[in-house]
Amino acid sequence: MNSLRRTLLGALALTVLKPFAALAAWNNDAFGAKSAQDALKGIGATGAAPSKDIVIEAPQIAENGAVVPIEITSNIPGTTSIAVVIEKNPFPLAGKFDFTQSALPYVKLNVKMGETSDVRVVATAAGRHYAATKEIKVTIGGCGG
Amino acid sequence: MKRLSLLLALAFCVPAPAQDAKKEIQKYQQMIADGSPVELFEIGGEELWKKPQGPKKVSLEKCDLGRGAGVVKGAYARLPRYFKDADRVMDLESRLLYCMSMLQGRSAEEATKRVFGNQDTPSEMEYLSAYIAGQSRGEKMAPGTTHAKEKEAFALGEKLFFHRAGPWDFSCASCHGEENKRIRMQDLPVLSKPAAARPVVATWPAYRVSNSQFKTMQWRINDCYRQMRMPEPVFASEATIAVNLFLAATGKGEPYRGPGTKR
Amino acid sequence: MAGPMKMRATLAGGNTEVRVLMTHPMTTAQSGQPLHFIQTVTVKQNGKPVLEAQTSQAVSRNPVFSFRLKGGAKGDKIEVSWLDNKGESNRIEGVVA
Amino acid sequence: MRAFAVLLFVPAVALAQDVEKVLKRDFKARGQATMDRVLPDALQRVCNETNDRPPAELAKTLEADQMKTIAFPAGSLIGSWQNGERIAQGGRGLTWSDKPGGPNDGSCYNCHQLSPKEASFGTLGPSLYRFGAVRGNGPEIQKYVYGKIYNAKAYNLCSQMPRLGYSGTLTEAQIKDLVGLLLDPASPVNQ
Repeated sequence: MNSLRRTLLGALALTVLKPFAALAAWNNDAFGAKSAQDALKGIGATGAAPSKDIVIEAPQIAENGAVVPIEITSNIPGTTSIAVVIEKNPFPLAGKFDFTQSALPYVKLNVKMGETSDVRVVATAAGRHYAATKEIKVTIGGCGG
Repeated sequence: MKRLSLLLALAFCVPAPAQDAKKEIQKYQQMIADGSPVELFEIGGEELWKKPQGPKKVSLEKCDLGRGAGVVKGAYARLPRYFKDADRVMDLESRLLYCMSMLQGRSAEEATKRVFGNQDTPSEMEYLSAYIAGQSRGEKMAPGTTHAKEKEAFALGEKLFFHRAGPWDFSCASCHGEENKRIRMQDLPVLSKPAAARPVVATWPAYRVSNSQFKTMQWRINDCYRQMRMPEPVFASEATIAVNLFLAATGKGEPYRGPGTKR
Repeated sequence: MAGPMKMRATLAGGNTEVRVLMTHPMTTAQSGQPLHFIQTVTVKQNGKPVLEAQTSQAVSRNPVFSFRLKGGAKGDKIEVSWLDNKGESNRIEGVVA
Repeated sequence: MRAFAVLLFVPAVALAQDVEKVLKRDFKARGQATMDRVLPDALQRVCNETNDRPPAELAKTLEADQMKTIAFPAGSLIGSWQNGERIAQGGRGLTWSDKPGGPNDGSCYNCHQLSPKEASFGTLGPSLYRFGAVRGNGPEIQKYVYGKIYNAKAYNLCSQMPRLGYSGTLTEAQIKDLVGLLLDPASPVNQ
């Protein structure tokens, strides 16, 4: 029960130093949500303020939706969590990354996108939420390669 | 007349964003290469290389890929080439079949039963290609071009490359014959020209993200013929090796940086 | 049995860059195949969990992740493990080079 | 083992000229892609032998032969551009992995720009964006577009464009729908 998430809700900055006590249960509600809004509600990250300090490095055009590389850096001090939401996917929440103080708020991953969509990244720092968005176009391919 | 052609130019010219699109697609390709799972296939291939198989229950570790029995390092970069023991030109896949027969005692029928795998179960050829090609990283591509049979294979490959047939009248050059063309968004390298062939031969075999599968050069040629609406080329047949050698020799000199990652 | 994993941990700019590859089908509900995907990924530095991810079926097949850990030194022990929706798991350990 | 030996001791081709012999030996029928496909017809043979640059006289004669293969339907050739857009998008037909008997598509976007809404288009063929807006949609241009799609070789002997009607890829109704896509003023191509 001593999860990072709960500690953060209390905004007790010092306790962030503590490592994860146990693997938090997979967030069924958030990952099962069918809209970006519900997904963000599921992880308790609604009402995020737009921020230029979240850097989303991704191609504007993906040649194939099966693999869309995304690299995310949060330059917001004290970032403890980054959530990746693909608005038009059937289940928008793609991942949520929780960092202790020993990890940098950075992740690079490959995601699937069913169609052209905004990708929204929500970073959490000291209990407050910040968001940045990038549109990625998914194109139809020829036979090439 | 002048006005009409100007009008046509305006109507048909490629809009400026196309340049940006090209840059973004290059960025996509760079990023998928950086985040490629291709090494997982190399691990799987090394395991198969060392696994005793066939009636003789031996591994392929004594297989001579052209640089001596058991030498894997740099071997892929020197293929296809002429092999004296078999008295023919071989690419990686045909040479592996030869070793499977000679060393492991396996029949061609059994060894070629499942040469193209799928997402869930890649084929033995795919794993082995990943491992062996990966051992040529940084080595300059230098396929055989001097032996008489290598020259013959090159000439045949070139002929095949330009040969139009089938219900759609296609040759390889129908798609890969003109500069700065693309199918959908995919750039089409003019594979008969060194500048375009070099980066291609230096990055096959490859992991394809569109179907999350590792694919060999034999597969690449096979699938082109499928899309040309032709009958199926026999795996590791002389025709396929000839096309492969034609491409490899045209693109020689580039340091190998595969196995690649493609759309 | 889960397929191979591969990990590389290197020092870059004073921090530790961890790149990890996982063999996994990551099938989606839409694919017609049984839903099968990694749900959690944990990174440990010298035995201490430092990063925890929850993931969905939207992560591509054969996942590749890069993470960055603050500081670090050659020889640090890095461990990455995953657990999927069927209870299957795998882990890989290595040292910072 | 025996099969393998056969594979090994095939004599090397002395001259590359017998490409056809090699194709017959090294290819095999699969699905609807039968072996008769490796044999070039008269037109392909000429294009192969002349590197797609046939002598003008010969080209004219053979183009006229190809023109005779086109049966132009009577009346308006403008079908449904909505259907045409779907046919232009799709790429099914005639490969060994396609279902024999179709339905097939035109693979148009592989090589041509058409509707401005589709950003993923090929450039092997010319852009056809605003094709009808520039040329109108009278009977002559309808006939040209229909014929060109049915058998491109009737207009340019060694064109790289497949003979989509002649090869049995597209039906008469489908080609009309593609004519609609190109010429109907309401088609997105002409916006």
